[in-house]
Amino acid sequence: MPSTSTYYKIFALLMILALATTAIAFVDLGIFNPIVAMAIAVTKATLVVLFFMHVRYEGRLTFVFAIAGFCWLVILLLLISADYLTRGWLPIPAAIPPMGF
Amino acid sequence: MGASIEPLVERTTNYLNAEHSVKSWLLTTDHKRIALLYLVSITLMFALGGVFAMLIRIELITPQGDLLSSDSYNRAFSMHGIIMIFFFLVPSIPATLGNFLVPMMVGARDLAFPRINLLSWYLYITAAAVMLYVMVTGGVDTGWTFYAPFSSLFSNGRVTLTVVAVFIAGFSSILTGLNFIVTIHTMRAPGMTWGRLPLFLWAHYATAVIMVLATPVLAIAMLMLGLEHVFHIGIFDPALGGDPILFQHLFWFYSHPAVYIMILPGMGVVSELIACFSRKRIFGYSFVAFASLAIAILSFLVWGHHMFVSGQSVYAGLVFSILSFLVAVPSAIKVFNWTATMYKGSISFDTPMLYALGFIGLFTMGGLTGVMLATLGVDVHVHDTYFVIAHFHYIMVGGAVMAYMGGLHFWWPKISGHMYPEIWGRISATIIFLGFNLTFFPQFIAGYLGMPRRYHAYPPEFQVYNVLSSAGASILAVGYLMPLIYFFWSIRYGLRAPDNPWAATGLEWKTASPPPTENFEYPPVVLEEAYHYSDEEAPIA
Amino acid sequence: MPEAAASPFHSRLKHQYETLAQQHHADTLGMWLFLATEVLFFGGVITAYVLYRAAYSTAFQHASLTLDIVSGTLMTVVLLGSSLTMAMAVHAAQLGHRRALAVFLILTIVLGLAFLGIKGNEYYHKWEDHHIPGPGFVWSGTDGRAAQLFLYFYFVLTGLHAVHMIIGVAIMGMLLVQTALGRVRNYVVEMSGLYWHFVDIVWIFLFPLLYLVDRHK
Amino acid sequence: MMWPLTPALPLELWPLAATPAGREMDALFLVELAISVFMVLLIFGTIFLFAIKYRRRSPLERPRPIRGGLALETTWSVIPLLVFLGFFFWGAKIYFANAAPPKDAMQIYVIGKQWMWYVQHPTGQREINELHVPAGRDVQLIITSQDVIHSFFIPAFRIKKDAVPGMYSTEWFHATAPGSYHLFCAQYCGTSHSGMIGTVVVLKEADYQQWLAGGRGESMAVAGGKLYQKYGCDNCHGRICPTLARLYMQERPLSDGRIVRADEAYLRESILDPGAKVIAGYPNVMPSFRGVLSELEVLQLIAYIRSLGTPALAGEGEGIGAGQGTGTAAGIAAPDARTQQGNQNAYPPDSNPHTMQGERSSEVQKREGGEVRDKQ
Repeated sequence: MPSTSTYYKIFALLMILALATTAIAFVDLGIFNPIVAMAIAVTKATLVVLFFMHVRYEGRLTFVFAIAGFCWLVILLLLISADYLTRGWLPIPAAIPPMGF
Repeated sequence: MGASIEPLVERTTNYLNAEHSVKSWLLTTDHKRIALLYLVSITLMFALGGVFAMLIRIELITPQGDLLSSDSYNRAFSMHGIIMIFFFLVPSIPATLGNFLVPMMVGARDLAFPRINLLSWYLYITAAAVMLYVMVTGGVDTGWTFYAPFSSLFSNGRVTLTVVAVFIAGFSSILTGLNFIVTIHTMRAPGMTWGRLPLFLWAHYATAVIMVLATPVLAIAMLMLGLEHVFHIGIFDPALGGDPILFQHLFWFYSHPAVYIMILPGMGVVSELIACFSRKRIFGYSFVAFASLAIAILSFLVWGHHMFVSGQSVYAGLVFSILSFLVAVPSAIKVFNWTATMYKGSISFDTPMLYALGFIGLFTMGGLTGVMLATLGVDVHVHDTYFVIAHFHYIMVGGAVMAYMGGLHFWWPKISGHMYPEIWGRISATIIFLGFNLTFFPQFIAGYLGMPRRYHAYPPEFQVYNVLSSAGASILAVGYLMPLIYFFWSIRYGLRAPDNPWAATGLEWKTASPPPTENFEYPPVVLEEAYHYSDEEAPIA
Repeated sequence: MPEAAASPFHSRLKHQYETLAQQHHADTLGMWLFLATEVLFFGGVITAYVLYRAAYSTAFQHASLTLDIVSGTLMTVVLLGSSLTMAMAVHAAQLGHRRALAVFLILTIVLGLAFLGIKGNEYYHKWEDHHIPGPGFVWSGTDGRAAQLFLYFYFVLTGLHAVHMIIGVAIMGMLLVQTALGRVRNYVVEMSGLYWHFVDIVWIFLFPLLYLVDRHK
Repeated sequence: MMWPLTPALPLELWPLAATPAGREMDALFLVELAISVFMVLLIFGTIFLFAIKYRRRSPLERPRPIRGGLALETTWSVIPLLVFLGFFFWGAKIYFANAAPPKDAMQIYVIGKQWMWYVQHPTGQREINELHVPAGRDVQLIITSQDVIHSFFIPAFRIKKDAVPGMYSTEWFHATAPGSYHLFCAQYCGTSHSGMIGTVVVLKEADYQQWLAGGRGESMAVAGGKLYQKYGCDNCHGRICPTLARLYMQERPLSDGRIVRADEAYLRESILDPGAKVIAGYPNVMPSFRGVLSELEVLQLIAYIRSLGTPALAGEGEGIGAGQGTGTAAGIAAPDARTQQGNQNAYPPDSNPHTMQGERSSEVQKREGGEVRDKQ
């Protein structure tokens, strides 16, 4: 069981990250803006999961259960992108995908 | 002497006679009683779905749309699909046999969360009530697939309430799955290691994983569909810049794995039956167990094979096609191992075994036609035709329902404490097998000839196959009515069931029939692996 | 669990379990599984959002600029603060400090309500600006259709999150009553804590996804 | 409803295949069928054999357990997998051939609408629930929908493609056998879904020419030109708005700095949602024509803009295809997709010879007037 000082330290870290993500959003990093924003979000979430939600102090099974949802979300995202990302690849005269990038 | 026999008849209190009030049933947290509540409710829904199926089959006897109007026909097949999928097949084996057996098989007194189990049944009943309300107030005409933008913007059926019903039923399913996973993880009796788990439990574990991780995506897709239907703003409407194909992605992300929610528990049941009636350990136990998990995981990666002609990118089609072939491999492994289990066994042909053998045959045919559907070029032709209808009925009815019936017969002595009439059981199993094939085999041919699904009227050259199919459906209906009658009959007149009528292994057979409220008189300890039918050492093949 | 035994709020052993450790393990796993379903529940909309944002990147950037970044950041800070108080409440429950538990629960409720208040204020401004998707939607920029899509996602995502927050606050209220009556069970506090933190995590992702779309431009 | 169809065999078991691609698909299906029948017989036979040979003779029998072996399990996992891979590659080959029409295929537009198929030939002929095509030529169908999702299914050609609103999808065929074939809507689309059927008539070249000479409406481009006048587009285009001459397939910078190619997708978007991508240097003044123009009229306007020519050939490659992998996917994808992508030759300057023909006969207006739209 973590001590209260751990909680305060984690909270301070979360605050710094929260303000940092807002600040960085105003800096032009090109393609890295969303990547950095998401990286910070993942870091914050990990801190909350590990310390506030005690996964760091529980067994390995809890850890597996905790990340299962995220893994499956990644499956959903990856395989859906397999469609949207490749919609324009095959050149078909006069074909218009409803949405593709 | 007569007096000394008397106590044997009512020798102990069991879960059925422990309490008698209506409240003791409706507020029970006993997993066995909840299983019975589910059994009654899904049987009613099955009958209802069956009525719609009969309407469809009667309509299709002639090529003209003469019995029902086209709107009524569309409602009939939509209600058939929605009721059979969400209110019968998804809860069928897990919520009845699974609920009854999972705690007993792990050697526990109950599921990990008995009250959540009851909540799950109430959610199911609420959803079913909403669905019944939809039915009596006009029904819904979207098909069970709810494709946008038809469902969201063009349908004149009761889409909103149907969506609400499916949403609620989804949460019922999530709670059941959650309960199973936690129970299998934390409540196993001493000695019940993972390597000793009956395959029924492995299958239910895999099923529960799908229930927990896929169903929420269906829920959110339904929610967004409902929002679009009610407020006419949403993300699937192309006029607003949306993509209707996205709905199909989200829908099939659930609904393809959902197919495995329906069939995996059936595979678990069949593993138990084949082992028991061959008196053999399942051949390749660990392969069958891991095949269940492999199917559960791979099932999430193949949904796009429902969308080969939808306008999805052809490259995504490639990915989904090859992954679909991969998921066929563990299914094949199971079929081969079940067959090999019979090798040098001691095979008896009691009713459950007849169902299990029927399952293997029909599932093989369903699976092989599934392989054809996974083939990109071939799917383009047979997609959305009766070929697909035949294929998934071979899996759902020939597979899941056969296994469900087999399991019900196998565990009926344990559930009710009475034996069903064996001869009638065999007769009805045979009738169901024959009626099933007559109903659905002709649909393969009609489908390859090009008859599209969901057609109210059709060109006359397909009539032969539709007449055969409708004839088969009436035989099938008789086959399903017989068990309904003799199960009820057996409760009153059936012979008292011994604790272990099949000389089967498994903890559920080591307690009384019917079991006491907390399942076991003494907490069981497991000392041997599953399917320990012989004390002889097994040679390594 | 040793801490369970140490606390005056320790749990009763339910009939289906053999030991308190087993019961605690089952509760924890069950809660985490529930949260996994929640991840995919939100995940479905977030996936759709990501796809549309990639397809209509400029419009989504313009529409994102109409969101108030100050209130967004404030909400993030408030919610992270509530996570801290929640963690402290769980800590207090484990140690059996009833007064501390009550104080931290009250703080959590106050911060949760503050979050909902700021959110409501934001919604009110959206309503005033006619930025609610639907027939009354008014957009001054060029790509109204895609902007409306963005605001649709904004309302669906933050709306779902707000519903979760309201449920969370209600649970905290119940815990507070139980604490006052001295009937609180520490594993209930723990499980409610997991839920609360999860709702916080959802916001941790929603904030950059919705408020920080190419702010620099 | 009449079913003007094939000699009615009492029991038809195999559908006629009227295209080479359809026959290849049949071949693949037959191979799969043969292997499946073999597997079913094997499984049923083995079960039957075991069931008889090892039937229980005494209630006391306790057979020796047999453990599975890794070798056996591997064998019966790997062999099916290899067979499946064979199916996969063959199926993918057919699928890709199906997806990419030949460059010089004649293009026919198909619009699905509850509950009929509306067919527009570039030369002006219009048909409802019928499609006349010449035998021995490549025909590309460009399919869209005015309302819900439909699916254009010709069983005899073994092709099917969903008609999705807001999207132009495509399928193509090369019919060899003249005759009449079924046309079905395969995607459930509401009340009269089963009435959304029709006939595909494959004609010999001479008969086709005769048919062409019959009821000809004005060409799509001419119809589009009329719409262009009717809605007063020339009040702005060429003045304060970009000129449309030689715009088709041109690459133009947008006001936000991106470059866009004026292909069908862009033209369609700019008609229906003009503000989405405004070409740099021009004001965003155009009103949206969403809800004003039917899907057919949008197609006609695009055809009109296409008839105004394409820019001079400039064979520079561009970025879209550049990231494309050359692994399995591209390997199967018919002839080097990337070259085609960057190659303007896919759209030769006057890619639509029929356009010019049609202009000669603009007097036929009796079947004019957006049947598709009227029923809304």
